[in-house]
Amino acid sequence: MTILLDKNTKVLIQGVGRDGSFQAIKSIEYGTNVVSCVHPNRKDQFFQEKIPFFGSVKEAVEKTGANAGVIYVPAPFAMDAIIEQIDADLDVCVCITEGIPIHDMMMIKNYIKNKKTKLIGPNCPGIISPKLNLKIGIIPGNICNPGNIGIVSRSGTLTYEAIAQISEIGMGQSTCVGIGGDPIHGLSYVDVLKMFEEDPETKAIVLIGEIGGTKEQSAAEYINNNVSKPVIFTIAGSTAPPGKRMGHAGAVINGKMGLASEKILALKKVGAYHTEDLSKIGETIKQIL
Amino acid sequence: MTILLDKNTKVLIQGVGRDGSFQAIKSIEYGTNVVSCVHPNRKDQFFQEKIPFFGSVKEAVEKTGANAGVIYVPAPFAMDAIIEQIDADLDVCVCITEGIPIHDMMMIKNYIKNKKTKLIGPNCPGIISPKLNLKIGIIPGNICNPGNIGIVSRSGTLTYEAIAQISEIGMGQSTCVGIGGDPIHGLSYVDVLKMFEEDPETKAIVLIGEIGGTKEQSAAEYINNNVSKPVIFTIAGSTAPPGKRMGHAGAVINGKMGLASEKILALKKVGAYHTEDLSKIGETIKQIL
Amino acid sequence: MNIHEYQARNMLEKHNIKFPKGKVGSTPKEIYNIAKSFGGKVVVKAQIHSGGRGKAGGVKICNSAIEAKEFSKKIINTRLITNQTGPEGYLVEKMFVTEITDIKKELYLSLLIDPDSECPVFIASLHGGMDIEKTAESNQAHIFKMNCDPFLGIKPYKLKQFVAKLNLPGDDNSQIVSLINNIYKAFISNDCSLIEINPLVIDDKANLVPLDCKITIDDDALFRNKEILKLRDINQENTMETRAKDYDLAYVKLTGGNVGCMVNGAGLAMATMDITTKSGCYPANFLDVGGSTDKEKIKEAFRILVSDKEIKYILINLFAGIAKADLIAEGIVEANNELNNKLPIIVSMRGTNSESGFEILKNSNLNLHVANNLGDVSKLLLELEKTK
Amino acid sequence: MNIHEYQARNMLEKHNIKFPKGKVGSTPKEIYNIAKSFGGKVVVKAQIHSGGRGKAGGVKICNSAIEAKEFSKKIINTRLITNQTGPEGYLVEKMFVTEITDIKKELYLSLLIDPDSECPVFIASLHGGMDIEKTAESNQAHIFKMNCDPFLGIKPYKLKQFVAKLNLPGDDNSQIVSLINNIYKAFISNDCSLIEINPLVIDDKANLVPLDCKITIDDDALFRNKEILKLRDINQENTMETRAKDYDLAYVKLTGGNVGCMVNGAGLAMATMDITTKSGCYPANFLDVGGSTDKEKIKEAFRILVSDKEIKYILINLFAGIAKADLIAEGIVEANNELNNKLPIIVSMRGTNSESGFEILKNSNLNLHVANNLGDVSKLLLELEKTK
Repeated sequence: MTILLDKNTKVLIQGVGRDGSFQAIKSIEYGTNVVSCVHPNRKDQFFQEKIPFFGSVKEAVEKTGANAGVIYVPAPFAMDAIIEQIDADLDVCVCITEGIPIHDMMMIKNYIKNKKTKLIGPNCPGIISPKLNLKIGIIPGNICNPGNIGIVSRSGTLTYEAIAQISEIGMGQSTCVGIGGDPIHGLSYVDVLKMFEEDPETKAIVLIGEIGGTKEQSAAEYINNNVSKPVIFTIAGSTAPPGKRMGHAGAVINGKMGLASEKILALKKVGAYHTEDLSKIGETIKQIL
Repeated sequence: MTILLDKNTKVLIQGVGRDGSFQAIKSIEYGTNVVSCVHPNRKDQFFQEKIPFFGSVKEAVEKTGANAGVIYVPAPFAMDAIIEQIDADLDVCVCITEGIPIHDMMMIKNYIKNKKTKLIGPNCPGIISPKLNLKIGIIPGNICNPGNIGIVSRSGTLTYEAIAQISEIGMGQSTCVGIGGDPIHGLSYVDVLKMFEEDPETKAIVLIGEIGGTKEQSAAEYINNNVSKPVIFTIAGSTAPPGKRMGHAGAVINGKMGLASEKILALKKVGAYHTEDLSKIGETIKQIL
Repeated sequence: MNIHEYQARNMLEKHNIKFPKGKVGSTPKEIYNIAKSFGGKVVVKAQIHSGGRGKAGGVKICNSAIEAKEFSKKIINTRLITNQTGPEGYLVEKMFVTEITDIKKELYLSLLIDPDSECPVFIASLHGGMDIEKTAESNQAHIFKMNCDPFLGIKPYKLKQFVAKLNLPGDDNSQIVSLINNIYKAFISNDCSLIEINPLVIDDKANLVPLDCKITIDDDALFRNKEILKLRDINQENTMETRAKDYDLAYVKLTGGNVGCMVNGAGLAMATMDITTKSGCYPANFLDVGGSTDKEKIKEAFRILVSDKEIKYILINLFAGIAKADLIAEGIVEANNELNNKLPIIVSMRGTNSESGFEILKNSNLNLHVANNLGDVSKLLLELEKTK
Repeated sequence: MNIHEYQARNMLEKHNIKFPKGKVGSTPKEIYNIAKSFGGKVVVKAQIHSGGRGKAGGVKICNSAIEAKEFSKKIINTRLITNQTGPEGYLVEKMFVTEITDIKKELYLSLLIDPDSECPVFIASLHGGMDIEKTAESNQAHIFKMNCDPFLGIKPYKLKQFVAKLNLPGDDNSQIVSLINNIYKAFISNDCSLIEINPLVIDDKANLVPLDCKITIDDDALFRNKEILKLRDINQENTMETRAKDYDLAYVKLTGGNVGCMVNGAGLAMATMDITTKSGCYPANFLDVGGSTDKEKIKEAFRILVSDKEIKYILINLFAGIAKADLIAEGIVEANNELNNKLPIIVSMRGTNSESGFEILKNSNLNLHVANNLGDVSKLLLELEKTK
């Protein structure tokens, strides 16, 4: 088993520009069942000579049974793409796009309430399930190993780092979910922690946080009341100055709660294992399990 | 049993101006458990020397356990009152107010999706359950009789007419619901028909329609597939000219579907009993049951 | 509330919608000057609150300023009767002059609130200039709809699909896309219930040009649109309807009736019309005195009824809910005395305080015929008709 | 993006918010003239993108136009250092002159997007003029919040409760209610992430007067706010940060560092800073070259790094996802050669195309120190520090 994806997952791709098409090919090579692409002006064409284009998400769903979508379209058009995927009742919508206005994300999060679709991201690397050879997004497949560690993270590259270290110690990942670096995003730590807790294949959870906001504190609260599995965590940005946006729109220390030290404190308090040195995630997991 | 209301229904009143307070007193006399009133500037006062005022719906709910609300505030403020009652998670919100802008109702109907509250109205006479001596709104209690006929209607006064005729022939009403005369309103015919179908106490249903829109046609479709109980209906406005608003904002014949004849046809087709002469509702029921 | 074409244009122009050059005038001389300033060849259109002006002779392509002047002389201050106005027609006080557009193709575009989907819906048709109802019946395949989201507005992905169906000339659909977005903004910011551009034409330079437009404002939202309320033209309304509106009464004059009806509740008022018709009489009006009614309103309602010289009987049918029957009765008696009315009055009155209401009526000098229920109303009307 | 106080005022004035009379000037002479036209007694405020101006001596109440001139002479074209600017301070190029307000009470009011409740939130405090963070810590009971609905906006019933808590003088709260509604409109129509009125004062006539305001615009929304983008003042930015922004690189200069960091991914970039610090070195910057990166961007990133004279080592840490390691490697080699850089470069590179990336680096003449993993980075930095 795995979370969010399963062997019936059929993926449609929205946005096959330079990056999108490169990543689409990587996904297909990895084993993902990519069934269709969406582009209003490329109807009746084929991506890589085999994957059909459709004029709308709805049509792609009707014709190819797609139940998950990934979005690589530029930020000004990303909101519309997300809304279109929500309207087509996809199970999962993964938005890789970075730099979506926060007002747009606010609208999207209110719109998606009680809809069927689960949104991952934006500004995220997506999801990967090594056992299924299935990924939606840009996490490099070659560093993964099927296994029992679930990863949930606000940072893309730190997710890769954690994956690589886990694989290097001979262990593997159940599912890895990048929830994105924007202050307002789809699935939260709490949503993913809940899924990992319920997933029999996941034995331990790696949580990767960073400065800004209070989402790590919410995660801590949830872990305290609802998570029985061991949680290993790291928080990036202990040395970041306050008030400056550190790349991610969400990584700004505004107020005490946004400090790495506060987040570390909150998570330690509820029994999560802290990896102070990022390079020792693998080691820490080995010690615990 | 009854629909929408039960013996645990505790009512709060928003808007105790001339009409609101008159109707509040009538409701209390009828037996309704009115527990609180809401007015931002009348905190710590009492209505009729016994029912406490609160500054907000939330506070009234917390302090008095109100689970249903009725709104008599003027149209410009009605949307806000409805939203406040929805936000306070009331089970039922009955809005009597007439003349709410249609743009406001459009917003409200989108806002209420997947919320707990069931909205009745606006521009409606409310709900009455004679057996429970319980009413929310302005339906005169003295014409009612406990019984087995459910009434659902777009028109207030026609509801009274139907009630009176049913009582005159010695029968009675299970619950009467005025869904309101506005083109966009809360519970629809279909919603109420579903409740009546499921309510063991209701043996037959009177549906009162009028010109404009296609809601009677939707009701017909629903009856055809889902309602086993006899439905007696009447449609007002056979002699109304097209294009003119006949009082109710929803009572305008715009296009063929809005004609009384079309609605009568649709309902007859699915086996509902037509009372052509409004004065013979009672008689018709007597014949059928 | 309806507004004139020239007012609707102004409203849309504020939202960046471009029309052919145009100006309104009230006298043949003004029309002449406008036409001359536009180069002579112009379209002159009667400004009334009704469609069907073209077929009724209210719109003309004039080849010179003099022709424009002559045409306006013929129309201004007459009552224009179209297939939508009823036999009285509407008074033409103003005419609108626009420059000529070279029409290659005519489309239809409108935005309204659809009560079924409970959202704003755009409707487009490939056949402009025609009655949309007729196109809908005869050529469903040429009509397209797009639902908007009350919270998000127009969804770009839907708009792309919608405009693609119109198959417009040119590489992109930027003109129609911005027109639609601007119509939406105008619709939302002015509490419209309808904006209709008919025809929307493609001219000889492949430009999209709105030729005529109609806007209806939600009456219930006028309280917060004071500027729009100023556009109201009471000369386009029935006098009695205007009086009724001032007292917040819902009144509609019906042609050829002989029974003046006064009812509370829209549904009951319609049902009363239906019953009257069944009895062989004809309702002279729809009149709903409303829920929250007071004595002054009732008196005015009675005055309006009686001012209709066509009526022979007055039918009062009340089932008081919010309204209180005794107050209504007092109003009726006072108005009846004030007007010294002798016409027979059939009264059915039930609900809140109806006992005391009847008491008041009976103790007055009304030419009163009491109906105990709705069935009685028919009978009494029939009897009165027989004995006349 | 931050804008100056006078620009923020302009933006809010467009949304019907009234401020005391005020005008911006760039020279002591201009300041003198403005002050004179305001009657002499004025407040003169340095315009920089930072708070804490008052305590830092950048704001002064001047009793005459001459005093205003003298004060501005002292400040204009100097760098003002406040507790929020860092040691370099910000260049004062303009000063803002306003008339004096008689202050009876100072409040605080702001609107921002709260990532937790995912909606716009108004925050008010009974203690204006102060740092809201400090009030929040010391006097929680004097801070009030109101959530808005992204779709419905401000809910009137909530607003009523919110303003009641502020306990303002006067019968109604109409001034604060309209101020709040106008702030909301400005916030939504300009893609703001913050509007702050601090202090918001009650003057001697019980009027509500916004004395100072700060607006932050969402950087990610500047693509659709071209007019606002024109307000950008690059003299208020670090030169390197400005250069980085032009290439869409996320760069933050850090004081006192000796390791120039170039990383892809914000999280990894922060973690790299953390690791650098642990090794006893200090990061000279945060630099995320981003996901969708190309050779030109990498070259510019390298140039920016090397232009920082404080750095002794370059640390490149890449885990390629969208970005391709080989392209990045090519960019590094080209930039290194172009700049003839000799500084040691520690490189950790994994992910998409990382094998070919390393190939490219190894075949170049870089002063290269290869780290096989993140642990190696620390070790290599320690070694380099020892051997220096």
